[in-house]
Amino acid sequence: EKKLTSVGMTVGVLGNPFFSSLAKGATDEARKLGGPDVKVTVLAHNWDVSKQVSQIENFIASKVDMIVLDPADPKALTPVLAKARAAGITVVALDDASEGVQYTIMADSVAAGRNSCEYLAKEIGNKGNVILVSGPPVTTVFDRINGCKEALAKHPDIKILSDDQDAKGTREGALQVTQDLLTRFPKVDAIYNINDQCAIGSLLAVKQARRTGIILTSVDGSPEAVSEIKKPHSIFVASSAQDPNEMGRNAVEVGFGIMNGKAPAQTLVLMPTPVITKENASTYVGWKPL
Amino acid sequence: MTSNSTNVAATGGVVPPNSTQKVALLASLGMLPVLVVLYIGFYGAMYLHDPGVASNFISQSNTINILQQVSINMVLAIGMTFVILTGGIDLSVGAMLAFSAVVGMIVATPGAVTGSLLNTLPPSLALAAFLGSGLLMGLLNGAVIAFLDFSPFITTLATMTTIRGLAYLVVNGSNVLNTDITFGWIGNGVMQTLFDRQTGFDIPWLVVIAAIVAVASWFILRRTVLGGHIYAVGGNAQAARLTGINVSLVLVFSYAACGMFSGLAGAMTAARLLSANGNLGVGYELDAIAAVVLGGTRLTGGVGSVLGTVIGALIIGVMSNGLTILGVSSFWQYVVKGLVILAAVFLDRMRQRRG
Amino acid sequence: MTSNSTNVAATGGVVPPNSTQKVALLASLGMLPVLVVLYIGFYGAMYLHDPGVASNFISQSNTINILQQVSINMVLAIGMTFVILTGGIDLSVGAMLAFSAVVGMIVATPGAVTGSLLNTLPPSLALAAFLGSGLLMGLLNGAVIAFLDFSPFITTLATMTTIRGLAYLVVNGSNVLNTDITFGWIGNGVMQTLFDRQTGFDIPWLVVIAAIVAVASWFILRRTVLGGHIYAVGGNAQAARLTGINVSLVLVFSYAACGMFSGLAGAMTAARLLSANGNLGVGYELDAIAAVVLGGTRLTGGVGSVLGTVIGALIIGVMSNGLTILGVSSFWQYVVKGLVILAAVFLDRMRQRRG
Amino acid sequence: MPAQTTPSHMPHDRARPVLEMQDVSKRFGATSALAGVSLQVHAHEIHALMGENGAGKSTLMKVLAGVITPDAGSISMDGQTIAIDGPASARAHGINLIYQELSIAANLSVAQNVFMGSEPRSRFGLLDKQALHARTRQILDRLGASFAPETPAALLSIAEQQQVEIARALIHRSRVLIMDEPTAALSERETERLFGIIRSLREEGIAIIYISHRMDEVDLLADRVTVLRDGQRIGEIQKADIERGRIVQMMVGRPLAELFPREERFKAGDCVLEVERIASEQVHDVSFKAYKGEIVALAGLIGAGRTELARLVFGADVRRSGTIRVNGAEASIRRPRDAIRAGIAYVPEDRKGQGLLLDMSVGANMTMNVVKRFARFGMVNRAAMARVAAELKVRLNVKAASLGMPIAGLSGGNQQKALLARWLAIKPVVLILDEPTRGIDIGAKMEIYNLMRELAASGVAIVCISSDLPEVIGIADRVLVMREGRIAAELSRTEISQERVMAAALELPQADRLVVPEHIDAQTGRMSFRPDAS
Ligand SMILES: Nc1ncnc2c1ncn2[C@@H]1O[C@H](COP(=O)(O)OP(=O)(O)OP(=O)(O)O)[C@@H](O)[C@H]1O
Ligand SMILES: Nc1ncnc2c1ncn2[C@@H]1O[C@H](COP(=O)(O)OP(=O)(O)OP(=O)(O)O)[C@@H](O)[C@H]1O
Ligand SMILES: [Mg+2]
Ligand SMILES: [Mg+2]
Repeated sequence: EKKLTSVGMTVGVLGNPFFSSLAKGATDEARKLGGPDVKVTVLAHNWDVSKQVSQIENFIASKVDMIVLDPADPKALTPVLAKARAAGITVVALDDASEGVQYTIMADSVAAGRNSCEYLAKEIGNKGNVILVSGPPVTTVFDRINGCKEALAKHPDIKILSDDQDAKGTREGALQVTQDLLTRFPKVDAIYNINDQCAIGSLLAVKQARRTGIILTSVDGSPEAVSEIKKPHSIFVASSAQDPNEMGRNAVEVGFGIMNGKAPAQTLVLMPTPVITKENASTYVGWKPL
Repeated sequence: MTSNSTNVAATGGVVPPNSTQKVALLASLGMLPVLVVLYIGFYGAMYLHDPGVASNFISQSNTINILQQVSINMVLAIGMTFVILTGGIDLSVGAMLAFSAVVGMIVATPGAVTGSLLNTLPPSLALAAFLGSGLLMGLLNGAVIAFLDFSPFITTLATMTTIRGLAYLVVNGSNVLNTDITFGWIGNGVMQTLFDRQTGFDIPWLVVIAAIVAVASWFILRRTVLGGHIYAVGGNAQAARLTGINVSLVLVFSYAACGMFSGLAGAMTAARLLSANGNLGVGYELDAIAAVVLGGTRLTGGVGSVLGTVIGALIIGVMSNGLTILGVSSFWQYVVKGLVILAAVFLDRMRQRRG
Repeated sequence: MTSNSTNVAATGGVVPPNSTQKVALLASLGMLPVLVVLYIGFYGAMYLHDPGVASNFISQSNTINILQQVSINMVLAIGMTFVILTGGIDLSVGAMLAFSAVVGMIVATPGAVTGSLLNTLPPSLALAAFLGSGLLMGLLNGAVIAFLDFSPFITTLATMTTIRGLAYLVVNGSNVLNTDITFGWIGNGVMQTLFDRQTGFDIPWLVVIAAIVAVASWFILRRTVLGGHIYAVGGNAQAARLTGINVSLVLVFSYAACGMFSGLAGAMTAARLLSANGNLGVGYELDAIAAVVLGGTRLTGGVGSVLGTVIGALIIGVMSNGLTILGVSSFWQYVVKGLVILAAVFLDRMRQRRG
Repeated sequence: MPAQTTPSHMPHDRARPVLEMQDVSKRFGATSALAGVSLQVHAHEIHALMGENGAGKSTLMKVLAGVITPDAGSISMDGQTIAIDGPASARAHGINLIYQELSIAANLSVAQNVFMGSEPRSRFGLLDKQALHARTRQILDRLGASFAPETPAALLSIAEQQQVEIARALIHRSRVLIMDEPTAALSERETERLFGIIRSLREEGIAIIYISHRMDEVDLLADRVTVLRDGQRIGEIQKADIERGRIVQMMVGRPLAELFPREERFKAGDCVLEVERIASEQVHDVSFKAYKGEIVALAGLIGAGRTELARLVFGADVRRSGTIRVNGAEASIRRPRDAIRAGIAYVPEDRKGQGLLLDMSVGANMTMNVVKRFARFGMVNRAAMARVAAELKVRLNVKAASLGMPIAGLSGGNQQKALLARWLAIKPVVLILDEPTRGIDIGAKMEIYNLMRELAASGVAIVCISSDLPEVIGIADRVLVMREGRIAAELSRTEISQERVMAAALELPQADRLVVPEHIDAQTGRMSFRPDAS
């Protein structure tokens, strides 16, 4: 069977535990399959599609066996991925969908948003004012927002105060946006964030504004979020969890199979996103970043 | 003219604040009205749309809120002012912020990064680590620019990238968390003011720190010989050298100060977020420069003031706070922010025309 | 300065051909060796580590690959060269790229954005839309800077934000996809060269376009009177004005050119990705400026060349290509890139010292 | 010579002025630079415009050149009122101005500077490089310039830049040619050349307005003199009754004593400055001494290496070899700081480029060098600074509205005095002055000469670089003539004479750069110095 010697991986940003957990999952699996000296090159595209195209071209030029990518755009990569395939490179996607890949494993972002906000609705008794802190204009963010809206739409007594503020997906961004929104809206019952980084930012904002009676939910299930949720009196109550380590592992595993002519059962796998709450947090096995 | 000026010469008289200041003072005052107009403008817009919101906007808590939000950019911008006054520029402030933030947090968090030398230091040294790492980076920038005579732009563009990479490396691109750091008060604590008991009016330490930095910098620039030399080097490096000023030293000092303030900003950020990672402060350099230039400091050096920078930073802060409170969507915020900056510059021009 | 002037006068005699060109040529040649050293360096490093990889690196396909990757930054950087030669700067190129990309794609894609006026235009006008929207933005930048006499830095910093916002707005922050655009050849097509049949050696249109832009710009700057005026304005605007040069016109032209080239870069990007969104080109301004400055163009204006910019862009391109092929991961790439830029500047200095 | 604009050439009736300015006024904030000034200029005449620094000469001329729009007043040519908006339209009327402040683009070549804004175009409107260089060479030869059209302007000395400025105006066909202190930076030889050109232009029927602070030039050239003072027209003098005393009185408003201080024989004190075999690219093993209380003049042609020598002594440039002793003790001078510590002061020739801090106040500029001395714990002692500045202002009679005003607002003479003040503040042992009276009016000149004498008397050794021969002869106790980076001659008080100085300066090896004396004769009809004159 073909041996795995080098893997090229390109993900969203570095310095974010989610992506470094993806990288870890993939790297560990690659080592397992290809031995300790298998070369795994991890790059960040910062959601610049052109940059990701270049990165993939460079992977092709360096003749990697497999490309594992977190697509920055659902369609734009098609031509370059075709080039990669033509060069005999296995191409698998994780975390997000793209045309021209042989296999995709991703969390169901819409479901993640839906689950998170259903729990949120339940916690506030299906009525009250809710703020949706949005992020940069990319598909995943839209899905998580839309999923949440789906859930909240079922409850006529829930009012969405704001859903169009970009918190840049970062703590500091969410901290500032939330501060401002809290200033604007005297009565807020819950805040939904598109990821845990933002949720922590919102949490800090709520604390500093000395506001009470507000709960937070989000998406990701990152270690920091979970440790916060575990705290007895924390207002951060839930986060629908992804499992980036598994995602990375699975992508490489399946990719290796494809390399050796073993077609996957299904080419698109949507990972479940269980909601982590105070109840089940203790049993949850969290992420393992690099 | 000649005649009466002769009389003036005869009477001699005291030195009124010298021109550097005058220009800078004018320029900064020039922006003060703009800030006021902006503030009132927002209030009016909100009032029309919902008086309640408007009163929230001018509320004490939101005012402190704004001050707190600008404090970090302000500290960066003041450091940048030193550099720009010499006629240089420092694009690496955002990266230095991230670097010092992660270094400081590692020191503050035993076992944060297994096997990292930094973790062998006692957590009590965390604050020193923040400032020290920033200072070190600043010194490197300054040394390269002063002694190798590299262009500040390309040099700091390069170090921006390198330092950013180092920031990722020291934490392997992950996140250092520590909710019980000893210096958390910097980020989220407040200074109890005298009348606290009655009014419950306290000032966040972030704001206090920014204020201290501003006053200290004003003092250095306006009252010390070194400050005078910074203006001289920026105004005419050739002449400065011929009057025996140690130009290299002045440059190194300015970049070092900028680095140290970036380190301080790193501490402020880490303390505020109770965490640090390599992505902090991406793109902050442009905000800082914008504040400096809005404040009337000349990019070619020699003219400018800390006061101006403070006002410039406030303009930017009021803008994003106001727009969000007004409920302007983030897309429109981009559009409006740019236009407001242009309007600000324009108003300033008008004022100077008349004056 | 006065000193060596005295010398020249004293020794009188031999003087180089055309000074400006000489200076610029030297500067750009100065970086050519650096590029070569860099290239060989990478080859060596790869060879030690795996001869196969090394031969991939120098392979024709990878060479074309590199050229293709730098083409877009090169077009932006050449536009930037015009602006920087006048002593200005344009921070809005990345935003203009995104704006023209989305505008062009909407025009090219019937029903892309329901109710958008742009969709009423015939798709055949798409290319005109790319260039036109870029040109328009450039003209606005130029007009504000030339006639309102605003600082280029703060002006384009403001328009950068505004234009970025507009880019999001016209597509409501979404993505315009169209896999069967008529101009797809720009992004992914190749120009069949003569010896195609035998060698299968084709050049991607992206590269051809960049080459055309470079040659045209070189011609304008070096052979036309307008080009001369651009250097004059950058060298000494006061002198230019006194000698009756229409400085405003020169400025408007330069920013307009920069805008139009950004529009072209937008078309190239959209054609390459078969889609466009408001996030395109974030931070590209710094890459473009880096290429220009690495190419030996002086940020204060008046000195520089297109050739230099081309080499500067290539240095950056070879760097990221080489590092990735070497299998250096992102963290280290950041660190190394910065150091390589510093090394490049340093090598250049050494050369000039000796020369 | 072909040019972009060829104004209609009408026969001049010599009685009727070509150009008339009526009641032109201009204010700059508080200062009224021009208050209802009228001026008449005729064809075939050289019209000298005289006045102290700040009298309004340049402002008046900038109005003519379309650089400054007047608040009031009208301009007419050949009797018809004309509107001038912008340099281009002035040029279209055949009015060209050689600006006082040099505006050279250092990044361009000499040719590109000369033809800036009026580049020769080839058929397709492209830049015609051949024509550019050919025509520049012509004009430079005519000026007797020693540099080629391709030379980078960055390498030009102040004097050479001045020649480029002149060339700029000469490429156009003028009806009125204005020269604002064209010789300020030129030394004798270039001046001779220029005069030749001016005279031939006058023969061609061009009206020339000539501004200068050098009296003897006016004696030589002027057919008519108009005097301004404080922005007002004081009066006009016909050729016949041009006479120094009279002009000076009109300029200054009071009779002026002898320009140069009555010479009291100076008695050589002990040697203060001793320079031994100092060398760099431009300076070759130069040795000289300066004695307590004496004024040594460094004479020589443009590019003889005087400024370079001064910069080497001051440590502004690095010297290859040589030693410098101050008061007998060897001073290790590697940078200006060291020189200042050793008690050497240097007032550079390029006032704006290397001297002034234009953004700072007059006070800050004057006290620059002593801020440190009076500082406590590194803090500016503002009281002391104010005191020092005020004293200096009075001592040097710096005419400034206040010490707080930007120094950029002062007239040339007063800026120069402020710079001198900066250096007097450190109480130097050796004072090196590089072209100290360039572009400075007669009144200010006198003050500076007296000051130099005063300082010398108080025991300072003064080394004065000057291209103004009468000045050299009037002020110097001893003259060192430099040529090609060497000291070509040393003339003691008794030996000093125009002839000797010029002879020593002119004796050049390369014939191509030598201005053939006969040539000068042909154009000027004035006695010229032959190399063998000494
Ligand atoms: N006599 C002097 N010599 C040299 N530099 C000076 C002198 N006086 C002031 N400066 C410099 O000029 C600037 C103005 O200094 P000054 O102390 O007058 O400002 P200030 O009035 O205290 O400041 P502000 O205008 O912000 O209140 C500073 O850079 C100072 O270092
Ligand atoms: N751009 C300006 N802004 C403010 N004041 C000015 C400006 N130009 C000239 N002045 C003032 O106008 C007056 C006349 O200046 P001008 O340059 O015409 O004098 P001048 O006769 O040419 O002196 P000099 O012999 O030194 O050249 C001076 O008081 C000067 O300070
Ligand atoms: Mg004048
Ligand atoms: Mg000289």
